[in-house]
Amino acid sequence: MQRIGVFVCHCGTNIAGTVNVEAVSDALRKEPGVVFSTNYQYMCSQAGQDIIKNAIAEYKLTGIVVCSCSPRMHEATFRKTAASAGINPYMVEIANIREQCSWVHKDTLTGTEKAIILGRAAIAKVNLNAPLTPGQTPVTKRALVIGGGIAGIQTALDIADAGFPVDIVEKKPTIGGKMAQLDKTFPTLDCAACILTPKMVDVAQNEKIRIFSYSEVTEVHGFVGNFDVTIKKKARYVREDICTGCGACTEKCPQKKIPNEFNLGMDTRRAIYIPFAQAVPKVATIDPDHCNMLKNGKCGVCSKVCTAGAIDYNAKDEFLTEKYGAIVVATGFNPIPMDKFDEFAYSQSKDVITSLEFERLMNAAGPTGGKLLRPSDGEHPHTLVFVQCVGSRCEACAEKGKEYCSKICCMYTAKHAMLTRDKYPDTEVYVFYIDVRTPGKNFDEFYRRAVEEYGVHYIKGMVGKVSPEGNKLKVQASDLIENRQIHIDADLVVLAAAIEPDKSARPLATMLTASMDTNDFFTEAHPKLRPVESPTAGVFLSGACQGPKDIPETVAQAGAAASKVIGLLCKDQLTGNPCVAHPDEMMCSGCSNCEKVCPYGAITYVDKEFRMPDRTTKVRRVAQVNEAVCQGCGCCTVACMSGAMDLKGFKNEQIFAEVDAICR
Amino acid sequence: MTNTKRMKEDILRMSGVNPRKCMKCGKCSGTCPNYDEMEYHPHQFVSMVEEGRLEPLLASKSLYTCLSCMACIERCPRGVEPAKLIEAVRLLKERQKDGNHLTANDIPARIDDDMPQQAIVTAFRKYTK
Amino acid sequence: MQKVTRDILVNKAKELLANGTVDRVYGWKKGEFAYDVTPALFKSEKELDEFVFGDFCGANVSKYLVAESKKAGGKILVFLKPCDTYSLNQLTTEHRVDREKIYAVGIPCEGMLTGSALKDKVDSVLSVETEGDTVKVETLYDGVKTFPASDLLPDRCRNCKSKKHVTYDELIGEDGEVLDSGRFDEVEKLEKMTPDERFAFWQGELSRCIRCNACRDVCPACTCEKCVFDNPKSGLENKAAADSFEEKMFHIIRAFHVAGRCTDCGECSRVCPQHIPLHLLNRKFIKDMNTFYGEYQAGEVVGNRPPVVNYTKEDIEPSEAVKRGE
Amino acid sequence: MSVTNEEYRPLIVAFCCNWCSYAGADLAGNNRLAYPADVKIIRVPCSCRVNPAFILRAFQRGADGVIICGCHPGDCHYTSGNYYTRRRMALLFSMLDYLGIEKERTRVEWVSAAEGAKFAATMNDFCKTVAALGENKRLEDLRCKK
Repeated sequence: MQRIGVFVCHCGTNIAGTVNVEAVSDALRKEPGVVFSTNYQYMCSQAGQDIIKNAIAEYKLTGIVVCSCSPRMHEATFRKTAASAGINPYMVEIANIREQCSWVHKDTLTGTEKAIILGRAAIAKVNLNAPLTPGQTPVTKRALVIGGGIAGIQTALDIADAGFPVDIVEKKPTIGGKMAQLDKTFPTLDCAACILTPKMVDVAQNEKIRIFSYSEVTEVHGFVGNFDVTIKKKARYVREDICTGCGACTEKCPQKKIPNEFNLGMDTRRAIYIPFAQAVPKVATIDPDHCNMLKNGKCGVCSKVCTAGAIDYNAKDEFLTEKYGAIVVATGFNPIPMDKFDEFAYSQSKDVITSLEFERLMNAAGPTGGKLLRPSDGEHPHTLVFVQCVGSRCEACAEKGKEYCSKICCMYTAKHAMLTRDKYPDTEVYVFYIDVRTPGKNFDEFYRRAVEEYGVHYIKGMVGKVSPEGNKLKVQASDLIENRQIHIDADLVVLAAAIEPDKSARPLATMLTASMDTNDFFTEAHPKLRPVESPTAGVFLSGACQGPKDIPETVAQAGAAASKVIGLLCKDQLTGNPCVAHPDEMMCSGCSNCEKVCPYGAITYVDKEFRMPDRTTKVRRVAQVNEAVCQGCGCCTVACMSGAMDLKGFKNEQIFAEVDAICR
Repeated sequence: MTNTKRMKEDILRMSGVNPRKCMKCGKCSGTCPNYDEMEYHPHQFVSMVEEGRLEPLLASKSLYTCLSCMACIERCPRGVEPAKLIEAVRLLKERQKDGNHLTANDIPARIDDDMPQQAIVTAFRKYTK
Repeated sequence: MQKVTRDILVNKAKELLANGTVDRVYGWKKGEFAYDVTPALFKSEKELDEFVFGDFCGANVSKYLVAESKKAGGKILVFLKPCDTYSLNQLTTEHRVDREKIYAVGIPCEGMLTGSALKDKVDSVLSVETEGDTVKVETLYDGVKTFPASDLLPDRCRNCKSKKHVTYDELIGEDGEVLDSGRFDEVEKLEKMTPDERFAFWQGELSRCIRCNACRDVCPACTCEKCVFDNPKSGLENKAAADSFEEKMFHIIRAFHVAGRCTDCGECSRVCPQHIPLHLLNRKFIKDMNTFYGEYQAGEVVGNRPPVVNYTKEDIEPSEAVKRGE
Repeated sequence: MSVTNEEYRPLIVAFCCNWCSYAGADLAGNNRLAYPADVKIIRVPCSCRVNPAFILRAFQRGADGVIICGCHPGDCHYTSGNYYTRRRMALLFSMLDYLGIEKERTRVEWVSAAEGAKFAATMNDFCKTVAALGENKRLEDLRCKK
């Protein structure tokens, strides 16, 4: 049986004005378990807290009920008071007789009556309270960043800057991501490589950062502060520690006709290759699907020309398991495939290209050395048509397009149009748009410059059909403002393809038990207030894996995610919320219903041996709650049929007791 | 309910189209192969029905110049299906023509062994208000 | 009525015992009367002499596998009617049975008669025989009486939801189809009543409850290690219902606990000694879940996620849900 | 509860989630927005903590109405708790209605921490509705009534 002390606060006249506090403390003195009851002007004041402390000592109290303002106001205060007097802070309950009683009821009689009932409910609950201790878990002071694009790079640099070691896992042979493929960046038109490659070098040279390129995450176990991650280092058949990146092998390899992914297949590379000149790490990689030596053992040229002796045809995939305290997802985006959009003839004509392909065509390091030439015949195009929203804002068929706005296309299309007109004033450039969306610093000014200074033809309307005829592309479109149908003979058509999350994101989300929306973008812990955290504790989001973003937004989010990671890694111990779910293993049936509703993946199952009354043992599947991950919502307790799962601090019997006390 | 409002409801019901889904991109009209023959174009049908400007549509030749090729249905990114809407306006117009060309009383006289019943039912629907 | 005979099943059992595929068999044994056939475990070829099969073998034996499949030993042979296979799948989904330890043989079912319906019609039954769709009953005092089989079919068979086996290792006879049954008609009829009529109806039905727990004990979805109603710590412990509230409480909570997991096998109503149409509670939940959240059949696929432990962002609001009938 | 009063007052149990609705109730207090004292609030971490058994128990012990308040769908502090609440309560309320129990006695409302006025208005409305229905007779334990 508890020894409960009841402390009724006047809160000046805030409570005492409507509630007869004397009557309340008198009535509650008669409740079961109550050994002391009093009232005082300001319970939260030093003098008020001293009354509580003295009563705890004098009456050997084990439970405290404070009838005062909202627990959201002073629950923490009174818990501290109790703790300083030597009783567990979770043995304190608050009856809210101010916000939910004296302030909303005018009549003293009803106010007093209700205050007594609320006090009774709190006493009934405290009678069943148990001391709770928050769990402490140590934190591994190392972070993992998944994805080595600009988002991952910035996050890693910021975390390393604070002194914590960081590993980057990148599935491609080099970090750099999509930004490395871009030519210029809006709205300032500085060259992407000029601002990105120094950061890539910083990453490579930072001794706190390790890069696992050409690697993937295959398994994630553990929880916030204590993740165990298995990383697969795919065999690249070239020893990273020895290769100097001289490139001799890539010039001598006889396999020349392999489409070059970096230039989106618009030129070719060898079977041993370095993706681009500023790659980090700058080491060669052998493409096992095309290498003669690996396929049939007949070649070995690269091994012969490599003076460093870095080639190793017998390399195998390596798996390593590392411990991390925090994980940042920065898996980025891809343009959606265009082959389903027959109306734009993307599959029929080489001269219908995506915007990312256009970036490579304009880039000095691209397949054409920066000259804008038609992919089909290498001629200089005179009439260019840009089509916006291809696959974006597309509700009609999910397998074709995406319902959301891809956000970056309006700006990069303006950039492309402007650059084309700037370099080649002899061209006519048409942009077909539905809306031009330019919220952002200097964005609208940029778009207007394309129209006003560079004379780009912006036409409100959509292209209905592109049909190749001879060496021209017949473009049929509507001009909604002039209410006419337009026919243009174009030389080059550029499609602003919608962007979608990288395909690796979905399996990764499953491994991390992080939630995703229907479009496979990661969801935030809170859409407004916790935009860079995932609902899974210890997992953070950076860049376009969370939603379409341009570079400045990505960098900002990367920094924000890094600061959250640093905040976590700074701690030596994580103090949990003690009000967590707790299964009674003797009653658990192992049905998995609780696991299904847990938003945090805090529940797992183990096969456990139980001793039966007849001294035999029986193996049963029972639920286990990871207290470091559980946030205490209690959803599992209702999903549990047998009532095996309960929530500490809000136990079934406590809530029943409150209901009973109120309905008595 | 005003006449226009009722007509609009009829059109929406017959077509099953929700013109509010339209985001005014004009891809339907960009696609339309008979654009120049049409006084009102597919996207205009959508927005005029939504705005309740039905009189000009009902009077327009466009009702008959639509080829019903369904290209606009195929291409619309929002799934609005303008051709169905045009068809519904056309149906409404047909049903408004003059009085009842065919009444229930006329039917028995027209039935003979060669006449498929389907044809009578169809005719009754087409020629009756 | 049944297309398969006892001999086919016994021969199959003997064959599987002999070749070591299984080492025990769950089937049915004769009861005290012709109509109270009970599930039983057979451990040898010899014991199979007592194996019976006929038109009263309605008991869903899948629940017995919860305990049996966790025991040591080899595989267990079990003969499952189409509706029983849904239960087995659901139990597999919830890790309550070890499917690897079970050798399920699907058998066709033409509907199983119930003893309770028979007892309502005649007294002192000596023997029962079916020929085609006619049931011939020999009684002690009234001689031989005949009934059409449909008179003795329980609701679950008259409104059979499926003749398809959703899981089996072997099949005897041909597999059937999922049927378009009228199993929600009765629920709809109740929904169309006024609240007062509904209250009177359920008051009349549930007040007969004697809290014998037969419905719970037979239910293949009620497999908790310890039922909340038996657990003093749950705050719901209630061994005997003292008044009309507690009868309702028990049945509402039980129906809620099996919601989304109930395969509508109808065992609860079959075993109720007070003839309370308990399946109408379960079917209400099934019908609501189907209309609110899309068609869902518990046990159709292993690993399915029941609607009560799932959600979409566009779900119906509770206030709309109760208005729907108006 | 005694029913000898000249005026009948219903007993209402309100389950409020800690993050939105309980804070909404506090805000109603801060703004002195009156609602009847018949409403007694029980604080739960999330509306998804409310077990149907709690609701039935309240009715058993003499409550005349039970209301569950949670964050607006999409705003749950625990991301998905109130979505489960919505399903569970839709099914439970529909079942209670099916058993002939007045559907006006149970309600789910989404009240955010900023909606003090909505909280007060909701409670006023709910009290009025339940008071009009009178005492809960269809779902009570007769032994609890004196």
